Amino acid sequence: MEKVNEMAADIVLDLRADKVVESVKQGKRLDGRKFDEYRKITIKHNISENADGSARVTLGETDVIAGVKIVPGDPFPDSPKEGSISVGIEFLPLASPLFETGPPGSEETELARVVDRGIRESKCIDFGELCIEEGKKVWVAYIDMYTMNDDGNLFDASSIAALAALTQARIPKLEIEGDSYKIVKGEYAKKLGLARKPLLCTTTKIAGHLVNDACFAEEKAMEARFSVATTEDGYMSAYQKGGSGSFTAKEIDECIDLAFAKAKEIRKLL
Amino acid sequence: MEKVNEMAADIVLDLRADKVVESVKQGKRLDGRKFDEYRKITIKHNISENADGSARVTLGETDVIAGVKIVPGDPFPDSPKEGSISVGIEFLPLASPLFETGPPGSEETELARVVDRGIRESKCIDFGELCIEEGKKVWVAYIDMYTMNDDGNLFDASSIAALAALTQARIPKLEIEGDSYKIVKGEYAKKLGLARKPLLCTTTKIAGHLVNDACFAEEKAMEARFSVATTEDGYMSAYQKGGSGSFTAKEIDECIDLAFAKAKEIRKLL
Amino acid sequence: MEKVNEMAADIVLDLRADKVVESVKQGKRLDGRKFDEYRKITIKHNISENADGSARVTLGETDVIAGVKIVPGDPFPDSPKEGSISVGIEFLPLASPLFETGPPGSEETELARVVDRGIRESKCIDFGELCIEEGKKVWVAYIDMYTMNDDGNLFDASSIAALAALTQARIPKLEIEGDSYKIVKGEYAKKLGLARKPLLCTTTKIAGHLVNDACFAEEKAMEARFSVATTEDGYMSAYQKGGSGSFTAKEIDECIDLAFAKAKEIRKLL
Amino acid sequence: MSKKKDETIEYVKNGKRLDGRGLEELRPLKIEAGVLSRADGSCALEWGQNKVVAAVYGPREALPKHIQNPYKALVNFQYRMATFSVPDRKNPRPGRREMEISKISGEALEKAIFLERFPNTTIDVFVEILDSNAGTRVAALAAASVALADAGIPMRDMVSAVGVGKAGGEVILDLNKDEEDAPDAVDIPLAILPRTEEIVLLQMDGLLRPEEWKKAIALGIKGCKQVYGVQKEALRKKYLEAEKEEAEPNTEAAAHGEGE
Amino acid sequence: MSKKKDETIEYVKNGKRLDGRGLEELRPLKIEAGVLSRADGSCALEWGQNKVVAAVYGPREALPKHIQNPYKALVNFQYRMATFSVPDRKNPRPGRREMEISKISGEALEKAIFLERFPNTTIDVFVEILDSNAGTRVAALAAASVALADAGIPMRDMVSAVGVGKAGGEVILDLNKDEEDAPDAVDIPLAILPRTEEIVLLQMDGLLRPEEWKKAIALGIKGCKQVYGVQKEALRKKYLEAEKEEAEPNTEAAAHGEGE
Amino acid sequence: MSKKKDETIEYVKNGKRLDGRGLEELRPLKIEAGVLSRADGSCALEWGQNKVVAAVYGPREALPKHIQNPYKALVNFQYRMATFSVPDRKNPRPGRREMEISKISGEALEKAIFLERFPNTTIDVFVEILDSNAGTRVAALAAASVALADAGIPMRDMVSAVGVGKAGGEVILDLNKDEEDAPDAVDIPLAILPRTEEIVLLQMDGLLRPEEWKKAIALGIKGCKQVYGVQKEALRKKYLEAEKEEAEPNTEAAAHGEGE
Repeated sequence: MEKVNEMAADIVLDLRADKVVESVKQGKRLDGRKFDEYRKITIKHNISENADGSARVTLGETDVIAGVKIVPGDPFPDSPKEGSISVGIEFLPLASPLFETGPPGSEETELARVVDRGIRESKCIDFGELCIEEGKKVWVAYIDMYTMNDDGNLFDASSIAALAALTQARIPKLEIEGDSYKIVKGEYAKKLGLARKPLLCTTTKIAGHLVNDACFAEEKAMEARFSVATTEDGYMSAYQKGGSGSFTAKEIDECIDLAFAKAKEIRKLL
Repeated sequence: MEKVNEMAADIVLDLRADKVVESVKQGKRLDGRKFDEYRKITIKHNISENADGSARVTLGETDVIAGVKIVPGDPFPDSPKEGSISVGIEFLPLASPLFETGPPGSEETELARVVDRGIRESKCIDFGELCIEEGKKVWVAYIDMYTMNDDGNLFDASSIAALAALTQARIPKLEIEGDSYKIVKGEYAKKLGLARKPLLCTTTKIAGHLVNDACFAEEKAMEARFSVATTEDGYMSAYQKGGSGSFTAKEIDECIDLAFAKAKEIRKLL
Repeated sequence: MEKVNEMAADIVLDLRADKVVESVKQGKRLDGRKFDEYRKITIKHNISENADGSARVTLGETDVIAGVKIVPGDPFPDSPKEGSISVGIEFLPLASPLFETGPPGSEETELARVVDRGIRESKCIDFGELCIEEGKKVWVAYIDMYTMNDDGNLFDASSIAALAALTQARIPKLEIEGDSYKIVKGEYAKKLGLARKPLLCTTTKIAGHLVNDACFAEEKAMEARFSVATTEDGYMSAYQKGGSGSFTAKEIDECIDLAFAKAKEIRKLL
Repeated sequence: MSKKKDETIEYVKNGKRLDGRGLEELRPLKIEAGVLSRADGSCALEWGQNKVVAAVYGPREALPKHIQNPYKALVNFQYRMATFSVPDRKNPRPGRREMEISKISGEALEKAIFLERFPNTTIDVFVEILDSNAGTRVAALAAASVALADAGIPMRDMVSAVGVGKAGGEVILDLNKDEEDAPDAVDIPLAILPRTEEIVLLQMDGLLRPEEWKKAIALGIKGCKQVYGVQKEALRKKYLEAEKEEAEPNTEAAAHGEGE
Repeated sequence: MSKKKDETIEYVKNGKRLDGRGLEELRPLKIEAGVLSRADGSCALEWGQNKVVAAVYGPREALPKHIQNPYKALVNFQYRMATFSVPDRKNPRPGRREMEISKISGEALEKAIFLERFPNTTIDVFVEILDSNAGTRVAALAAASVALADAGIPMRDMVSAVGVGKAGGEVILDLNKDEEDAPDAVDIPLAILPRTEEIVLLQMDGLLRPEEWKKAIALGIKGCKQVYGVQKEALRKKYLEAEKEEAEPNTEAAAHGEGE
Repeated sequence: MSKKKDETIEYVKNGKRLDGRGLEELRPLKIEAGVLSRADGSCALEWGQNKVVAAVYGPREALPKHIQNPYKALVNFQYRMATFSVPDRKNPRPGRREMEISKISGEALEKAIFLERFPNTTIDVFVEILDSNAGTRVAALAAASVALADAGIPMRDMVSAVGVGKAGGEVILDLNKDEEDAPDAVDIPLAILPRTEEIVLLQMDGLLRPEEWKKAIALGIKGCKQVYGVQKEALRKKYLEAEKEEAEPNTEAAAHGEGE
């Protein structure tokens, strides 16, 4: 209940980061997990009736919500027969003392675009199936994610939440009257089919070690992170390296192996 | 002509607020008015030829302008046969040393939305009459208000100005050519009919007393305010409580009685 | 490589401005030019294949790029048979330590609008020729300029760059399919015709003297500037006075004479 | 904006409403305090279909400095709706409605908090609507009030809130969306300090007669007190759990305690 | 943007213009100083159909501090049009045109004011256009200049402004909207310090020959001086009234004097 | 967004690509250092059709102060595309793609710079794309790295970058736009510190198998080293010229030297 001084908060974060580094150097994580061990994952489906698909995912205390709305929209001129997806995230200020209200910052933009690419490039959604009328109207699936509590690894939590929401998503029923379209509220034509289940797994590098599912304190101590989206049929659909540090090619290979292994486990929960 | 220090200005406001409170406690207002007495109200119609209806209203030295533009627009998907209204206000920096340029703040938004509800919910405008072609084109009446001088009670001044502008408003003449519409400049089809004349009356609570038409200094001293939009046929169409203080249910009843009585007087000036 | 203190930078600018004034009072410019002498002008055409016309112009070390994109757009309701132009400039922060990222400021807006008027009012572009289908689709020529290096006189450099880009500009080939239009990528229907070649010439007033093509240091020392757009057939299509100082009517006449003379020389380079 | 109204629906029949409730009956209300670890206080609330999460941070230094009040804490209330929480996808940018609700909800909390104890600070209250079906602003305020208490902010009283109004000619408590869309619908969001019955938030839209208002306010105050009961219970439960945790300290929780 | 031009209109016939004016005749101009109580200085101006209100605040501390100039006051000019002041509703957000006019109008005032007496301050000049019919920027500048004087800001001279230009082949003073839409229209907003005839604002658009310009500038300066006469008269009137008020002090006015 | 893909094209035929290049061949690459006088360091780069200008300012005081890091300099990277640099006119406002590229490109440079020597400062890196044909982000990063060296910023190593990926079933170096639009296209922007082969930027999109990745990374590192050669050569050339200039001082250059 004391007035928190920002500088004081920074110092606390620095001290915790030091402890994380010390611990990792000794082969341990502060919370006792193994380097490649995820925190407990929970997935709760259909958390919002107004959404066409939704889910809430926790990784330990990290807590993210995703909801899908499938809406008639205009096709892009160069793909008149294809619908599309749009992925966004908002780092809600209720999730962390460090988040502020405002237009999306570069961290939110990066996260949303990486989750987007993981889904889009995996071709798990058949954009052709989202066509309503060629060149006129297509379905656009908006996947919007919100942080509820940030205890680290928002990338993976968001990716799981987005995929969990998509697995539930249904395409609304549409009434076509002449050249106008009207959604029939609360009725659905069919489920949104998913040909694959791409999931992002992020490995951080802390004190030269590769560590999965970093909690908030570990993220403050990390040099860099590398995220890989993998599918159940052995493909990768997105990479993203972030942070000021570097990886060797060998480390990247290890990250890829970890990503395939971890995604396989998580996919079972969906 | 001296450089005004902001802190100094704040202190002056605080001192004046103290004087207001002292005075009200003794049953008096600084300018000699009775607690339920409005300042002199003037209404000037048609102050802008380019507007489709306009008015300038003063409450003492408080000075607000409203103008109406009636423009063809797209209907909302769920009411294809209905036009609509849009109400906005801008606290122009010429009206007060405390107003700054910028996008609408929460005070402007609150005021505009309360005036909007008072009009809209009274059903004084028949939105069905604003239909041009079902599902294609409807009239949208934009009611835009601007503060010229803020000496308090902008809510009531704006509400009167908006209604006065609406009473004058005319719907432009429209030429329909195929599927495009063109306004005939300077010609009008008919007056915008008003079935009722909803007016907002605001009562402030100062030192536990209910006071109408607070001037700027009184607003600085108020605990809370309560606004009620009333119609000539005995309805209320909007309430809004504002400020950090509270009202008892009994006080709200008094505010309602005051609102009906005061609106009746003001309506005569329109 | 030292940390530049902003105040220190300001003082350096002030000192240089003082030197400029001293020198001009003695009838000389710091770089040895005559008062009406332009720096070396280079014009490089077609610097971007993706543009429909482009050019890079240097005036001494001042360096500006202009590119044209000609895009199908909606006509204005009051000119259904006419296309239009849109002129913008961005003061890129790579061009000067004084430029910051952000939405266009008043200096960028002024510059773009003056260049726009010089072109538009000269009637060098036949807007009627930019009509695709009356009332439905017209060509809009976007002329976007970017500063690369600011060593003064961005007005004239931008005007030359815009005109140079326009002289190269071609209208894309269009495929009309039913009521939709599609640009054929990389193919062109014809050149954008230019009936005149309006060019802006700016004269600054420094220590009471009229000086052309002011470099950055001279601009810091100037009282005011006056820009005139002239055509090869003896018309003026835009004026703009800027800066806190003033001109006499006689000085304006001299500025006009200079503008005609200088534009004639520059036009040869196009 | 303009609502599509079905004129043929009977909103109240034999004292029962469309969803089977009595005229003075709340939709099911569930409140849980202390659901987020990073926030200083938090609350999850479900009220019929409405689903709300609230978090409180502060009192913390108000920044930038020029907004600080040397006499009291500021209350910064942010009511926001998730894009998918409404029938038609909401634009992600905060709209005018959210701005207005945020303003008056913050003002409604001010009277309840001992603001004068925390000069120059801000108490940030963030509420996110995850699902909605009429009455989200009063749900948000009820949740925010619990989150404030959970954060240990010293308060005069809870703020308890409910919607009251009219549909199908009857004054009813806690309108749902179908009722809000009635041709004669009147919606009155109300919040009070339950111990003194002081009104701290009050809005209305619709066409209402003064005599209907008298019924509505009485019913509304009754409803607020029911909500107050659920709020208190949620805090009691959290307090008991906290006591239990203190008895059996949990290292995992300690490891994540840096934000508090 | 592009104007619809009627090629058949005779803009000048027997020395008379469409609205009956002579070539060198201003539209009716009315100026009143000191019309707003909160501002330090203000002015209402009607010029033909144009209706303008100007207010001045300052010199007051320029904020944020990093914009302050230690040698002189800044002039912050804001020209804005009400949404309903033009034939087609204007977007409420300030546009590029308003931004440009604000910039050059502020610069036009700088030479007239003893800015060096008020370092680190800003002089804020706000002008709102309530109704328009060509020539609003010169109307705004003329009104602003009177408001500055009304605020007691020490000035070298007034700034007097007028539009001059061409329509139907003739050089004319103070173009109205019909004339501005002529096929050969040239519009030249001009502002001068009337005592020295120094030009502080000058723009032009249209196709103009240098010999036409010579006629136009002479006519423009003449026009500015007429405007100057009306400006002076407005200030004289205000000054006389102020003297009268001082003689018979008015408690009501005193009660509202806190802003000055 | 979604690319139009022609399924019938043979992207590789007899070891040659559509534009005649071999599988492991870069497009022509030209780099020039020190091209802008106002910037502290700058670079012009042409890579196939891609045309890039980079400028560096700093280290200079980071403002506003609260963003300063007392332990090291910040890297502020801004990647932007000119509206006319792409087939369809780009909206002039920076988009999400530009924001993401700016973020990861700044991070990619951090490891290369001795940031800890310049606490509380920012190193601003601005890159403008004037023309584009796939691979602009690696072009931007390569140009930025040369501009940093040109600005005299002390660095551990260059950052060398290239695109690698897949089209028509083959792993290839430096994809052009036609190849990026292949039905099976995979695009992998890569940047390394060439001396240690540490990877500082790595992205991928498309459907890729781990075994293809092994080929791609080996080829990518090879490609980065080719780029490194051209970067070094550009700096050597600039350095020689600078030496020459010092020998024969040039008054004109001195007159414009205030920015450095």
